[in-house]
Amino acid sequence: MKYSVFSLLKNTLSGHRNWTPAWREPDPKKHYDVIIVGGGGHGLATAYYLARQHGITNVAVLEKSYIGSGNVGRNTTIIRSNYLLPGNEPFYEWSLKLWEGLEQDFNFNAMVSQRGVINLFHSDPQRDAFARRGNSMRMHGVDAELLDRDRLREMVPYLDFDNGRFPIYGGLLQKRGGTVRHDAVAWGFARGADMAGVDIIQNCEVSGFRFDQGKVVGVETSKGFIGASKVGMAAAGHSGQVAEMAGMRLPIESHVLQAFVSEGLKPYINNVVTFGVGHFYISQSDKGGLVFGGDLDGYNSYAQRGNLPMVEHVVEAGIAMMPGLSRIKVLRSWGGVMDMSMDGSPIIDKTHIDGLYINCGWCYGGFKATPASGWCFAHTIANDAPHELNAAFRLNRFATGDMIDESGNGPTPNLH
Amino acid sequence: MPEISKNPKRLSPLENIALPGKYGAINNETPGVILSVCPARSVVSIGARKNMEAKVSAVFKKQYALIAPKPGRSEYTKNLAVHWAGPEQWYVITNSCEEGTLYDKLAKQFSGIASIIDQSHGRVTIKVSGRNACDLMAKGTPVDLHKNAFTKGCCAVTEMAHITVHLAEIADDEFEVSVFRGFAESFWQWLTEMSLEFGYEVK
Amino acid sequence: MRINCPYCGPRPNEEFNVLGDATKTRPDADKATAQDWLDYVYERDNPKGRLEEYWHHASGCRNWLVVKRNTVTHEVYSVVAARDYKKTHPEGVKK
Amino acid sequence: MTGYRLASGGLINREKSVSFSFDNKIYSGFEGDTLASALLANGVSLMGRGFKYHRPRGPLTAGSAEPNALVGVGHGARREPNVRATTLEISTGLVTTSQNCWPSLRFDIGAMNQTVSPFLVAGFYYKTFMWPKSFWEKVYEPIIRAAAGLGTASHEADPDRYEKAYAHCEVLVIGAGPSGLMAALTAARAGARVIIVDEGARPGGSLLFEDDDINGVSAHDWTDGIIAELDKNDNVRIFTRTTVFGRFDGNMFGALERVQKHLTEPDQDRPVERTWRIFTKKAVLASGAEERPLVFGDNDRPGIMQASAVRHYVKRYGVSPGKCCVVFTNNSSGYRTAKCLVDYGVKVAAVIDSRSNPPEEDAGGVKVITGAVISKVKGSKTVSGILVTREGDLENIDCDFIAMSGGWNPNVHLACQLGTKPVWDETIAAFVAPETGSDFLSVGAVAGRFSLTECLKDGAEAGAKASKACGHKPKPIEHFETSSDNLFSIEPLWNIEQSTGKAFIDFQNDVTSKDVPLAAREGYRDVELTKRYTTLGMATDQGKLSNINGLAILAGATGRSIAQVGTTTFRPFYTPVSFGALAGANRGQHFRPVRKTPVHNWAQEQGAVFVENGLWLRAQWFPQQGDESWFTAMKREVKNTRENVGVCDVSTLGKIDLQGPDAAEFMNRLYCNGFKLLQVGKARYGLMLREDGIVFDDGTASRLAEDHYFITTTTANAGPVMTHMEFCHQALWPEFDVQFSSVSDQWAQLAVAGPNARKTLQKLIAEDLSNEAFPFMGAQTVTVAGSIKGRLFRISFSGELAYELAVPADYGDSVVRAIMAAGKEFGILPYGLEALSTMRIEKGHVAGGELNGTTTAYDLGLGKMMSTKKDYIGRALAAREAFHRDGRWNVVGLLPVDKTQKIHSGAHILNIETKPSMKNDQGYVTAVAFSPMVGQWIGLALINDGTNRRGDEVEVWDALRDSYVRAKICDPVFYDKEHVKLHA
Ligand SMILES: Cc1cc2nc3c(=O)[nH]c(=O)nc-3n(C[C@H](O)[C@H](O)[C@H](O)COP(=O)(O)OP(=O)(O)OC[C@H]3O[C@@H](n4cnc5c(N)ncnc54)[C@H](O)[C@@H]3O)c2cc1C
Ligand SMILES: NC(=O)c1ccc[n+]([C@@H]2O[C@H](COP(=O)([O-])OP(=O)(O)OC[C@H]3O[C@@H](n4cnc5c(N)ncnc54)[C@H](O)[C@@H]3O)[C@@H](O)[C@H]2O)c1
Ligand SMILES: Cc1cc2nc3c(=O)[nH]c(=O)nc-3n(C[C@H](O)[C@H](O)[C@H](O)COP(=O)(O)O)c2cc1C
Ligand SMILES: [Zn+2]
Repeated sequence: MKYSVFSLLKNTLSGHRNWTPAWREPDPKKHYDVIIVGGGGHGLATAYYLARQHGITNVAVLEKSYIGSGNVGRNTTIIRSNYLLPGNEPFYEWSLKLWEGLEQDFNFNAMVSQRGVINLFHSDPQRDAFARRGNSMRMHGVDAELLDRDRLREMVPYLDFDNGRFPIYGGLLQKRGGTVRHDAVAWGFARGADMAGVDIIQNCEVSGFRFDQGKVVGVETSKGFIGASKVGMAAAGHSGQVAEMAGMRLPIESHVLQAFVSEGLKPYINNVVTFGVGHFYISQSDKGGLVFGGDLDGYNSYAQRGNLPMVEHVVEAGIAMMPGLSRIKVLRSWGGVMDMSMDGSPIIDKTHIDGLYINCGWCYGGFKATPASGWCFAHTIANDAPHELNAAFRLNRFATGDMIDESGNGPTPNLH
Repeated sequence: MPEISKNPKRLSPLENIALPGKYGAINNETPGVILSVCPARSVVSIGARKNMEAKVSAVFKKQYALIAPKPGRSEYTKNLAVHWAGPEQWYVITNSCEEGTLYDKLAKQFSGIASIIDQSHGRVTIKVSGRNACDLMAKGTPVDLHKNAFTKGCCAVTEMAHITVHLAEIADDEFEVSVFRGFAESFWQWLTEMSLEFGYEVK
Repeated sequence: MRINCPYCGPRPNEEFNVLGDATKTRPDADKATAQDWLDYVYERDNPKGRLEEYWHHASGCRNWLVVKRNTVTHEVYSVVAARDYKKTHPEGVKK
Repeated sequence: MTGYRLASGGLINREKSVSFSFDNKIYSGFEGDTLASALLANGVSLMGRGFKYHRPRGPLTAGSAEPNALVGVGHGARREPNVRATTLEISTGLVTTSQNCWPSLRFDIGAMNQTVSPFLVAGFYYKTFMWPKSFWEKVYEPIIRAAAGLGTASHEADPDRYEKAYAHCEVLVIGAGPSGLMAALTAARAGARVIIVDEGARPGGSLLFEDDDINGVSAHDWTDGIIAELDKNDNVRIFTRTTVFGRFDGNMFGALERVQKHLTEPDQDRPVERTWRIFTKKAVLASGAEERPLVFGDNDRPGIMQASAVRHYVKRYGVSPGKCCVVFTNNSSGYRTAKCLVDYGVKVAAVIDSRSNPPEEDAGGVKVITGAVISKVKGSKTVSGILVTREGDLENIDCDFIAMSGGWNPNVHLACQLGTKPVWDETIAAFVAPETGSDFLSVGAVAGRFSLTECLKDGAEAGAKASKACGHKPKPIEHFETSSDNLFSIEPLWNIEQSTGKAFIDFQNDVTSKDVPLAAREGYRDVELTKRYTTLGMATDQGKLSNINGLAILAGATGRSIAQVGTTTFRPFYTPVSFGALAGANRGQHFRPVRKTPVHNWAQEQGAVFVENGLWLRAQWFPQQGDESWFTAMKREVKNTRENVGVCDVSTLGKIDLQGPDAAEFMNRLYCNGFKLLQVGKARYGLMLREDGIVFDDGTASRLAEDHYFITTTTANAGPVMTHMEFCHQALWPEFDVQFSSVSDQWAQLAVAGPNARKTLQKLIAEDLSNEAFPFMGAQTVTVAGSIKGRLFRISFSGELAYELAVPADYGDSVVRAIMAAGKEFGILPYGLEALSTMRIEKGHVAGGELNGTTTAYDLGLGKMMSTKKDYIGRALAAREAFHRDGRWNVVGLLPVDKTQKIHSGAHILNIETKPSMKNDQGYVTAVAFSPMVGQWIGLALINDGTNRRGDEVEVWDALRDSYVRAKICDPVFYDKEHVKLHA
């Protein structure tokens, strides 16, 4: 059933009794051409593009819990393509382009909202670093503007320009950046993939791989063995665990990142603003809650929750940037487990095993990548070779020294 | 040659900042907290060389009649305070601030068995006392300061207001807090703000 | 989370910084292969469950500690000083 | 206007009347009232508007879970949105306003939404607003945003103070109802250190609105007696107006104390709120239970509230919410309300019990209709009557308020926040707190024990158990007798399908009984998906009131049991906590501490403009009269230093004192270049790599004695280098006999640079400073100004004849003044970071811009420093292929071809006549300066294969600032290429 005002009207007349499931709940088939492990944004997008771009529709997405239970359903929803390095920028820009047409494509309103993303800077060296980044973006034809204090003040007058501990010098603005309704991304891709014939199988945990003569032939799951010609891993946060089943060790640690939402408010902040020195970023959801986050808790964790010191740290940074937040109340905090890679950049690649592919290492920036990640991973699986856009996201880049280290923090995952 | 003076004056970073007086919610009562900046002193850190703990302890015993403090402990003699500062590491403090004399003396006494570093100018110490001294410290440190847990003779390296401090309880409800010199002013601002509700006197 | 520093006693995690896997040993410069170095610097077991990792008591005694901890429940099993850990695990932990 | 103040009763001070305003109208109440109780006493029950449909709403509860009666408080910078009228204590001058309505609460245009409400079902927005595409951001979204949200918040800085503090105890008791009080008392009597916390303004919990006698005394007296005893005990701390908002690892709890939130004009000496971080050995959760609403048509009308809330208003505040009540219940607790109202002389028209055969209950003589439900509520802004359905028969009953009870939801949140799921208890039809080990015990109502006697015993036992585990000897537990111990019985009633009108499950998020089955139909069947699709339980009460009803309806719609459906995840915060409280005093200027150097005051006197560097404030330039900007100041400072002499504060450099027999070997492992052969009395420039072969930090290190080095680091890396050294020593090579400490704050360090530097310093320093006696890279102890022992290093960042003089910090101020005096005749001037930076660029010295965490020693032109004779951190991985690939970038100089043109750092480099693209990108500008010596802008850049391309012209491409400049790649040393001045 196609979603539109008309379908809504029609169903209203019949008391909303005739809506059908947004996606089916099939039993797994015996064999699929491709199995995707992980029903997060990336897994679902991969299945969607496999079907839509490559005509491969005999595909299953296996999710150990409900779809969207991972990071796609718990992030701060920021999308942007303001990257610096050649390995990253074209990829993220492609992702932003896909976002721009996505809802019409998969017929689900994911509330893609290009509200503008502003990165604040607080010193000359920081400005220089942002200028370098902005110029990288412009080289690639991406919008970027360097705002001085006055222009920034016009846009976001309520930042603490003068009295703050770290006076604000200006900001790098990407107008096309913004936010997307997180859950709707999972649901939209699921619906789109389902309509193209993909089986989405929830509560199906992958517990092992089966190989035959160095080639993958299927996966062991909580619903039994399921055969597959090709398997793609997209288990963000648990990539290390899943890869281990294939005997692989990854340049990845699992860390928890917390996010927060405030009570609902009338429109309070229009853009996404990120406060570099304090590690804080904030936007307002369509529902009215201020959605914000900060730094990793810093220790390895598979618990989807964090501790109080980081809560305090994030909130301190928040008030330092926007003093008006002080009397607003924080409603809820939660955590997500992420793959923190050794250079802060992702991996989309083939593995040493025939028919086995991997998509991991998204750190806390993979939400914005969802469409392009699915697009590139689908390409890599379909063609058994990476696309130009993910050519730099190779597993062996650490061996050759081709790290993609945007922050320059080196192999210390909790600093990226 | 221009001479500054034979006895150059040490300038505390809290000079002209920690001004004597009574502040905050005094309400005719005695202040809940009394703050005073310890006058310039000599601070020397001693780090035992490898496998030399016993010898270092022996020197402490022989020269100063005290036991090298165990983790989290301080020892006091009439002229000296010795605080634990890390494994096989101590701060030796004296109120006399004749430049370099403590350092020279210790360097000689511990020669070959410990590394000696003069830290006299690197730290600023504030004394905190009064009936709310504990309450005040508890606004900063996660160390349990209850009588059963932290008493006279205890010390700790910890954090207050994002600043690393060395905290020692020198008498009941009487603390010395040392911070790196550069942080002194910030720390003072925090300390005094946190003292407002108790009423405080700067001496 | 509270880490029972062998020197300072129990302290909350805001006083510490974490570096990660402590079971690895820095390869011997004379014998190590390129792969040994990659293993040491980049690759991680990243266990779900028990993990031994380096914690630095940065706002305390400034000791590096090896904390044995559960990455799912955050339960802390034991804490020893890194220098002592090294004595009992001269070759790291063999897996 | 139906509510009124009862003639007597209530824990309020009738002597003291308090006036306050709501929506610009002045009302009066009594000390002890909440806004809700005072408004009800004034006959006001309309206090808010619903979120989606803007339906009129009044208070549903009398506590912190309130979903409806949220108001704005105060104005200007103190304006606070979404304050619960049910917990807001009134004080004179309190100003409150309603929210989410326009133009007024009574006539709210938004209520038009009700006419289109059939469309506004769960998730409608996911299906619409997609066409035309451009309309989303321009039209639909702004409308949705303006309609959504609740209160309006201020953008101004908060004038009030907030604090944080730590507390420790052996037994933490959360909740001061009967269970909690007994737990605290028992533990305290055993000698344990106890903290008992309650979110209410006074302890007592449910005893504040129940009539029971305990051991022969009234509940109030009993409570007062216990509080008095606890108060006297030095080992006990009682926190009221304090909510435990979260449980964290290591038995650590976060709590919010509302120190002055109940006062309109807070005292500035005290914080308005304080966040406590409580560490405990054992915790006892005695958080009680929240009464569940019933789901029937129009159950959100003002005047319909929890049955227990009615008791609360009557007994605690002496207010009746109306003149005539109907009680609607499916369990025994509704009867308590009927009886209570009768006792206080309020008319009760009927008790409607949905159970067909309820056990005998005392309804105080009120008519009981069993096996019946409310099928219609009359009235919109108030209730005027109901229609009751019993076995198909209808009956009209007039009433102006309704007390409802659908059972009780134990407040299990804190027991579940670490991930354990609550347990379904069929007999009370509720999820109760799970067992989570011996460090955390749940007692009383939260554990599913609903009789008072049980609660008291339960609390006492937990207090005994917890104190015993802490090594104390609890006394035997006393026997309790209470006046009311009828058993709790309930027959669940989840959804009243016979009723007409919207039946709300989640009042604040406007989730109705139709939305949940719809979600299930559309495939959002997992409880978490239902939550997300419908927003059930996502409002400020976090589902305390709504979740179980929602789960039950979901269970029905999906053919599962409630236990199978399970709950959603419990997370902080138990009730919302302000940003201010969580930040405490770390706000504004005090967000992070400031570090000031020993010569800060002197620099300030010179008029220095400071800049943030790490946490330090550093002098950026020293304006003099006639200076228009930093630019003229910088030029003067550079020129003067290059021609005469300048002094610069470099105290912020990290300084580490390293000693011990293995110091040399340790240095050799830390740095990529050799330090073993460095002579005593000499300094050397050193480069540290990370283990991945990338440059980490640079600085000079001097050998003061065979076994003694003095290391300096960059300002930014002082901390990380120290940490790294500690790691290397403790974790990698504990066998090394070295000791080291940071001495960054011990020394004031001053650079004196320029042709007259020697002459200036020689006036102050006793030792011979001639080139022969103290050549370039010398390092020695000196006597300054006759008495101060300092250390002098002949090192130079500026490229001039230069020294760095370190003196004990407390003398820094005197010494810098002495240097200024000594240099006066030679034209000495201070110079700041701008000049320093210009001079380093003129000399091609690499710094922060080039040490960007991705450059190798080769990239920086320092490849030769990497020793091949020893092991050191970073050696192995620096050998990787990519680090040596042809065409890799390296540091070069850049000179605009047109001397008048300026370049910016952050600009990229393109080959001439190539199109801007990532493929064509040749590198970027890392640093620029206007060089007074060269007379034009100069820059350093990382350019692919740059070293081999000297002389080439390139385009410095800066689209961001619309600047495109031709420049020539050149040697990075722009000034004094032979370094003659350095050695002078
Ligand atoms: C708090 C937070 C804030 C963030 N903010 C942003 C942001 O603002 N912008 C941004 O771009 N990114 C952000 N991110 C990062 C982003 O959310 C993630 O990088 C991205 O969602 C990861 O990809 P995914 O959606 O496929 O992951 P997930 O949604 O985590 O999907 C992985 C799925 O794999 C499943 N799975 C795991 N193991 C198995 C198994 N054995 N068998 C079957 N299934 C399995 C999991 O259950 C999960 O559903 C944030 C992350 C967090 C935690
Ligand atoms: N018969 C019935 O219908 C029925 C049902 C349930 C409960 N009850 C009665 O309720 C009483 C239960 O006693 P109890 O002591 O278990 O609970 P209680 O409700 O009396 O007390 C709980 C207290 O905990 C406080 N609290 C809750 N969460 C908190 C938090 N996070 N931080 C700080 N304070 C918090 C509340 O403000 C309250 O004061 C008994 O008298 C019982 O008989 C009766
Ligand atoms: C962008 C965003 C907005 C959210 N808004 C709310 C909200 O208004 N109310 C709420 O209770 N939770 C909100 N949440 C948090 C979710 O309830 C939930 O905590 C989060 O998705 C993580 O899932 P979990 O808590 O079930 O593990 C929001 C989450 C996200 C990612
Ligand atoms: Zn410690």
